[in-house]
Amino acid sequence: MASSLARYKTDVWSDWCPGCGDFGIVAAMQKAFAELDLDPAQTVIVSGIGCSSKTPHFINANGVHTLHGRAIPFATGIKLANPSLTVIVNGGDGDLLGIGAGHFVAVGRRNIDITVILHNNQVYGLTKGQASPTLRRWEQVKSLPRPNIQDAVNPIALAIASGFTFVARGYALWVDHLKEIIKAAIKHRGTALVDVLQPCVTYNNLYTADFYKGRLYKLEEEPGWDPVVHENSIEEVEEKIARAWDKALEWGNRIPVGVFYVNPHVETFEDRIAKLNPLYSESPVARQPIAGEDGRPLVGVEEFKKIFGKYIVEVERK
Amino acid sequence: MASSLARYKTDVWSDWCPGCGDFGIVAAMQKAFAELDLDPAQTVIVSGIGCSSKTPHFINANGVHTLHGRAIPFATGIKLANPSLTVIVNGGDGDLLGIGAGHFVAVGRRNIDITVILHNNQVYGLTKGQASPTLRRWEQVKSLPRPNIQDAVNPIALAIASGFTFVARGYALWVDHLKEIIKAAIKHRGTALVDVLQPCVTYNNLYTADFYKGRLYKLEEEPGWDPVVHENSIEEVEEKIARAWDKALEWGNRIPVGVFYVNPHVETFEDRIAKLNPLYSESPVARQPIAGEDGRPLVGVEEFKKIFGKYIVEVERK
Amino acid sequence: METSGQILTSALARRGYGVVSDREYYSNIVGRHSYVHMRVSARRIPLSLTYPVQLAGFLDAESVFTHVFDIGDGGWLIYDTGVSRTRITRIPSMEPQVRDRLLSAYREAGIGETVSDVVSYLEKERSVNIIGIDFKQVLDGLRKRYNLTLGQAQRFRSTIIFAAMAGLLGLDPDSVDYGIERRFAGRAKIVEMNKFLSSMIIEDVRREYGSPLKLSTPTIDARELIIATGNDIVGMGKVVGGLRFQSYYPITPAADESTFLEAHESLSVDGEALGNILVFQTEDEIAAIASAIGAGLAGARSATATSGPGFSLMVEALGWAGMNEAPVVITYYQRGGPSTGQPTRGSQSDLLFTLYASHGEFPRIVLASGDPEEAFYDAINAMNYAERYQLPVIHLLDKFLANSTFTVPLPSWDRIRIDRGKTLLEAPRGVFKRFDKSEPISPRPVLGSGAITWHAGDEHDEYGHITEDPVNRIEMYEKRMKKLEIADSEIPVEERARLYGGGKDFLLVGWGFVKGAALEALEVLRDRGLEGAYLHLRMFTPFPTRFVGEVLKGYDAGRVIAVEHNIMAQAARVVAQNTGFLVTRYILKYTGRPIYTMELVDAVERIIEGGVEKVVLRYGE
Amino acid sequence: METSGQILTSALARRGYGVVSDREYYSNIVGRHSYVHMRVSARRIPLSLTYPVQLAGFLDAESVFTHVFDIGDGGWLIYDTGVSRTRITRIPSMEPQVRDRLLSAYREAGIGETVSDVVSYLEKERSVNIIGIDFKQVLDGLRKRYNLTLGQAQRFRSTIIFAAMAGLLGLDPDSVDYGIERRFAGRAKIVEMNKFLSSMIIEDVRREYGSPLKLSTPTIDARELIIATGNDIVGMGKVVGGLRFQSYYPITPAADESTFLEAHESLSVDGEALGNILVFQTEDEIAAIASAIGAGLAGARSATATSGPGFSLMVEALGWAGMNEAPVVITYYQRGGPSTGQPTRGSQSDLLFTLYASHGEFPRIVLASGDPEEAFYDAINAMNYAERYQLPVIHLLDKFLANSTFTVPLPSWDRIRIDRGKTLLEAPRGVFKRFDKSEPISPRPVLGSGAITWHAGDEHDEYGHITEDPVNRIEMYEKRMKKLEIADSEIPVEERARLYGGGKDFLLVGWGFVKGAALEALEVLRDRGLEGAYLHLRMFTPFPTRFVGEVLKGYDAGRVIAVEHNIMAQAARVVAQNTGFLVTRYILKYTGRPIYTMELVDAVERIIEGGVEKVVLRYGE
Ligand SMILES: Cc1ncc(C[n+]2csc(CCOP(=O)(O)OP(=O)(O)O)c2C)c(N)n1
Ligand SMILES: Cc1ncc(C[n+]2csc(CCOP(=O)(O)OP(=O)(O)O)c2C)c(N)n1
Ligand code: SF4
Ligand code: SF4
Ligand SMILES: [Mg+2]
Ligand SMILES: [Mg+2]
Repeated sequence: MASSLARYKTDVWSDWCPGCGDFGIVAAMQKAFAELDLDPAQTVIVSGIGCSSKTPHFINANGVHTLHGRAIPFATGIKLANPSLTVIVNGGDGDLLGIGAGHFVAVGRRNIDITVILHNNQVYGLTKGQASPTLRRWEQVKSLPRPNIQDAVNPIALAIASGFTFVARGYALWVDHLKEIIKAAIKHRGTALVDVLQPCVTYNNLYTADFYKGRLYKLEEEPGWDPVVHENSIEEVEEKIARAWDKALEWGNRIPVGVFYVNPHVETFEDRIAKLNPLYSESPVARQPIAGEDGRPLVGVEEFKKIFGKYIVEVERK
Repeated sequence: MASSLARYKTDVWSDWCPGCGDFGIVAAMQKAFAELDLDPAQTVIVSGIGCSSKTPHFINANGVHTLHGRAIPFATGIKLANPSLTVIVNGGDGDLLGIGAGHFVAVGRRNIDITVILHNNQVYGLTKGQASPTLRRWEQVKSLPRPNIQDAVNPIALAIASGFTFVARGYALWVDHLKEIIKAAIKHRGTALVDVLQPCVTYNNLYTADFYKGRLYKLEEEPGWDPVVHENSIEEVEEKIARAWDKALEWGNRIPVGVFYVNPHVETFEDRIAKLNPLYSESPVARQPIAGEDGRPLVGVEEFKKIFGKYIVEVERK
Repeated sequence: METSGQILTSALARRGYGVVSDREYYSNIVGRHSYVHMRVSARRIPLSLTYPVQLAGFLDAESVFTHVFDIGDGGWLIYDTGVSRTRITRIPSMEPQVRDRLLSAYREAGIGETVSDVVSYLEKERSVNIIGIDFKQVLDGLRKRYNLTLGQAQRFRSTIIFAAMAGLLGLDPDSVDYGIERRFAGRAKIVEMNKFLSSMIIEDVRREYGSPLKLSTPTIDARELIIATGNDIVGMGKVVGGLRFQSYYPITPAADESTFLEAHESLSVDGEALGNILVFQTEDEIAAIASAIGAGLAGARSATATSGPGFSLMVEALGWAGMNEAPVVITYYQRGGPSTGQPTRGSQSDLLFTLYASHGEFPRIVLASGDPEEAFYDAINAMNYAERYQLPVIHLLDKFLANSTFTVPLPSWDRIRIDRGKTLLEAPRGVFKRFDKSEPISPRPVLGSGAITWHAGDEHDEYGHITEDPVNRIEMYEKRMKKLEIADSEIPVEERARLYGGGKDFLLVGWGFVKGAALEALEVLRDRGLEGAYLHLRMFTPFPTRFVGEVLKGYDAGRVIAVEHNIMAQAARVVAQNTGFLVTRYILKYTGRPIYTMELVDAVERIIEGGVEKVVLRYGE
Repeated sequence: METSGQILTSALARRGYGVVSDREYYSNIVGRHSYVHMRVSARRIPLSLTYPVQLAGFLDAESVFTHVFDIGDGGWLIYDTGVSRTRITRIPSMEPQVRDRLLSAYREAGIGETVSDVVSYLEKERSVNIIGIDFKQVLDGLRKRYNLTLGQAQRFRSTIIFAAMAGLLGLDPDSVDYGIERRFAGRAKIVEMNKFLSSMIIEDVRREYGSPLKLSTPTIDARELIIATGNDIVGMGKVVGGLRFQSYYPITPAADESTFLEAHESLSVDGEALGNILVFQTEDEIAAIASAIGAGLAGARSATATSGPGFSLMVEALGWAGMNEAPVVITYYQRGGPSTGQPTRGSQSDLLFTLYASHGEFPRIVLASGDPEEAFYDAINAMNYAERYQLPVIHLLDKFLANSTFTVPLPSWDRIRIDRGKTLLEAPRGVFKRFDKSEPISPRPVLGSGAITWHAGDEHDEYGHITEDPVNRIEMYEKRMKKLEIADSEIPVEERARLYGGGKDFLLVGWGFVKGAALEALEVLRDRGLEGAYLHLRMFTPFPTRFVGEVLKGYDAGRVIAVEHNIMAQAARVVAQNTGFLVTRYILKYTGRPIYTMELVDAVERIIEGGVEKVVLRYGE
């Protein structure tokens, strides 16, 4: 039941540099949305700050362009208030893994059903090309006055260590392949990471389309590759994680893209809340009535006395 | 060349609850300092906020009791300004892995030569026993009105994923064992994590001394256990990480303590800076002169013209 | 001590007395000195505290040492004779400065170093009536009867105290039993033992001393009294006001509100859920405010609760809410600053910060509550304002109010309305101009309403898309700021500032918990021949400039006194900024302890009659 | 366009002219409209900008469309005839609002939709002299000669512009060559091609038009001129002032300062390092300020540089520095807010925020620079104050100053001193009373000095250990705040506020980059018969209350005008708070573009002569 691509386009001009990998990510998202027939009004794209975080303006769906590093907690509030929404986070590597690393770790601990799309270009694009947390030690992209002296963070490894239950990597210029990954990530129930290798044509003269050409290979084409935890035994989880981790460390002449790890057995945060509070799964807190027609509160004096009975003393004069 | 324990004691009364595991951690630190003969004036203990973060006041060495979650960046500034200082961070699990998780990840990327001692009591002690990031899902320690619905973060796994080059776990009540780990961590050149299982007698009724009794075992007593990367080949690193990770996931009937992973081959951040700026290793920026006796700046007009020559135009009237 | 206070408060409320009790404690879990300071009234709900006390009950030696000078001449003291020989120099938990100061005061007063020295000083020099009880002996009896371990019996130490107090106050045993049942509901054995022990003590005390402190017949007109702390009361207001999402990161003294809400997450009435509140513990305060804003965008009434250090971290997202006209309430419990400061002590030192927090300019509402009743309605109003004006609302409280326990009459539902303004839970399908410029307050479809909207922290156009066009910039900037003018014209002045009394001898200007002490001080001073007034400030933006300006015109500068829990006289600065009136007389307190009526009275006299310009208050340990 | 501006500036400076140029750009990397707006003077260093311009050079169609109304009657226009037929409706990068607004203005003025329509309007209706150059043809020539690809040749588009301009201005070719060499130092081939192309164009232009805009002989008395942006100049000040540690997290418009410092990390003079600066890119701004404070504790002069969103995150640690009497400098480049706002545009909307940022009360110094000279000395002073008074210092700048390029005479070393106050790099071994209360400013041994010290964000005793004792609380609180009084008595008033001019017809009150426009407006208005004055505010705490109060006494309220880049008139509020003087006349601009002299002049006239109360300025795209 696919819908038309046009449904997901806005008339806002994309002011990214011509050739930027971000165009490919938007295209893949739009195609994925169309194939999943997402309702734009029930879909929310939440972003941080950076070139990549301009994404929501170019897609016809609700867009919430937030603060540098804070897309995940904004998205968390939106999703928890109304779990029936499809919530997607777009952010840069600086955004999600630099200033936002704490939230990245925390969302993994919750397994909230959102998809995080990481625009991994190894630089801080919008502030003119400083080293981002995915640039490796001693590399020197062109705006740097001296080589980078921090080590790179490995998004795949960090996501797994943090508890993400779907962890994948795509390439911005392989739009159809990326689209499939995004679709799988959205369909997955739980926190999903899609790490997208995204050439920044203006500032990243190391990790260019040329660099990636010939180096990328698809995990799904590796014989016997199966990233999914099927039985959910501790042993299986450990084994799948170990294999994913091994692949995560690969870089250089051969760079894997595809799905690294999926564990569909972990309860989502929303399910956990519903376990404690059954009403939650029927009626999102964002949609519950709180007042009568006349504006009187739902909790009137009688309800108040019942809810807070143990705080109330009936005065008994003697 | 050990010195006396008394040298590391202050006369400040420890206002921890009687029986708190934090007493054991202080004792282990004092013993380690004595055996390493650390100079209290050249040692700095930096802490965040929490019960655990009161630690510096009870040890006779410089103490910097900072903000909740921010001990690592304060310590970073101190160490980078004067690398000749021995810098140790003490913090709680809430402090270092909740609000401070972003800095925890970032310090791993740098491998600054500091030691991080994590007081892991699975609760927010000082705010009265809420779930901390190391409490596991569905566990309910006694102050919680309902069971915990967040997953636990695994400090060992997160540290390895973040790039820490020395990762170990100790137990607060095994003071001598912990002391040895702390000594090794301090001697290690690079960022070291010592995850200390620390019973909170007031709020944690699950992970008590009783619970740990009989469950803990020492890694170093496992046949063939060798956490150290010797050759620094990618394969060896991967293998050591995989083994450490396996051990990190163990919890329940058998819980390992000891050293999980050590890689002495990664350059420290200080060394990287010195590579770019040789003066740095001779003379810490904190100790360089900046003015002459008379208060005149070291950079006078002549030096200024040389340093900033390319910004200066000599006016040539025609 | 908390247990004693709770049981006594229930017993007193049961009989129709008004009670307030302040809880003073260290930032520490076990082992440091803490105490409860109560005030009981038969005539009205007390809202302020004062010294000296007429009746003191101490569980340990440190308390005796610390509070020796707090007991009034001819008052009553209950203590454990088992600690009689303890020396002040042997209390490791006592801070060295406190010990040194007390020791020198003792020396001056000729008091020795042991508890019995202190007690005999009180008895002889201050005619205090002493009730020494051998706790060990009492508890041994209990142990035998109920077969308790030593540790179990120790928990009944506080029973001895509240029972003895109840005896002296002439409380009937039924009311005390009621208090015990309420406190230990569902724990039958504990209730039984407490009842047994307390009735025994009450009888002993009564037999020996009568009821020397018998309270007069209560005249407070209330059939029900809520017993709750300020934290609880704000939580109750939020529940009534329709809160559906509360995020928080633990912090003193705010966390108790969230714990309270967690316990009432499913709003169950007769076993059926009216709705539910999602209470969400986040990884830090940045996530707390960000998720609360997110929940608000999705249509849930949302709030977060915090204190100074937490609010400091929320500042960036506060501006995002302002820029995006997003409703969110921040319930802000002030504690002693700066930095970690005095985490468990009170202050009012964050007002100016909240008024200007975050870079750039945007409208916000800042209101502050002075007593539990205000706190309850303000909690509701804050959420109404946030949605009606589509902006962040900061609701200021102080630790004094938050952690004190009050007896409060039931609020009046007539005054309560839910106002969601132009919130649209359902909207026409399709792209929607969320920031329609045709009016300052635009219709606000929530995420999931059917509309498609964009939001951006960047300056944006009517659709929420980024634009740097200078003309749009001016229009959007002014649209947002204009909402403050609208709020100014709509929110009644009576809810923003109020003048109590009309005497011209002096005008106190204060806010927050100062209210209770100020109102009582007015009365005391009137009896002493000074007729004054109290200007209580409740909303700082939009500020009730005209009203305040008018009130101030009635007074010479030398008779207007700022009374605040800070050093800068922050509210007075807000007054100056808005009205140009420079306050030049100050009564300030910044020890972290509340302003007590008697020291306020004294300070006003020193200023008005003694020509002093500034008095820094310092009573209380 | 930046390249053109830089080369022209160098050429002009070489001949002794003063230049200022403002850079206006979108928060975008490639593709949006950006431009450089210059002012050249033979008489003095210009510090303000104005419209209309006399000479405009455009690289593309969007520029022509956007700036058609910015060119003065009878002025000069250089453009690429290759874009003549481009329509305004076909520029995707132009924001829809801008296009709509321009289109309606065009309609009103009777201008068509193509570039040639615009050009012919300028020529016919506004008697602008048009120099159309076929860029393609020129570049084709270059390509052939040097065997360049199309893409390579495109980089020389700006050469055509600056060369044509140089020709019209009558600049000699040597000076232009000098500019080229400076800009492309070390890239011989590029230098050669630029020289070739520019000399050709200069000659062509001169041949055809003469030098109609020939500048008069410069009279500025300087043998050397620094060409630098505000960011660079602050960096230079920090280097001279002894900075040893700078942390930062990238943000516009602050990051350029850190990049500048990174390029000068090793302070090499004749191949030998005088010292080195550690420039540290952190994971966020919280880590930036925390590490800077840490480095300061260890004894390094330390600072961090940021803008609004970054400062919002630094607020909590700012309070820690205040509480721990730790020196740290925050160089704060204001941009358009709130929230992400207008990241690449200017504003002055963060003043009140910096004054009260962080919970609780502690002393801080907030100073703001109005021109490059002030910025240089303030950068040094900020570090001196931080160490002398042991507190955080916030040095405010605005994007206007930061991103404009100036020609600046060499500073005078006579005025420069390094003052580290009571900093002890070496101290007696052993436990040290870091917070000795005997004086407000205690000796400060650094970590590693030999002393053993403690610090705590909690209220602490003289050793830095936590205490909640109320008496210590009062003493420590007052000790800290007292430092502000000391600073107030020590820092000369002339460095905190200054009155320019003495006319009584009006008084402008402003700060920051307003200074340049205000001073020029004074002159223009004097010529038009209005004698006024300008009160320039430079330090907001400790505020020069007495001086400012005295100045204001000399004026009726109706003649005092706040001139600021914000909507709340923030500095005027600070004035009210301190002096009680309520400003009631305003000239405000908040489009993100600088205040231009001509609009300021006009606004003052409307207020003083037209009886208007407030003027909102809006010139500039
Ligand atoms: C709190 C804060 N700090 C700094 C900035 C400045 N800033 C804007 S974008 C950006 C980094 C962008 O890098 P990244 O997240 O990798 O996104 P990219 O532009 O590369 O897509 C920064 C630091 C900001 N907006 N907010
Ligand atoms: C910004 C901020 N938020 C919240 C707090 C309140 N707070 C004090 S201690 C603490 C948590 C302590 O837990 P942990 O770090 O695990 O240390 P522990 O007390 O268990 O040793 C919190 C949240 C604070 N001081 N600062
Ligand atoms: S700077 Fe890089 S990431 Fe940003 S738009 Fe340009 S190419 Fe893309
Ligand atoms: S609350 Fe827990 S962690 Fe804190 S001092 Fe007590 S036992 Fe230790
Ligand atoms: Mg990036
Ligand atoms: Mg803990």
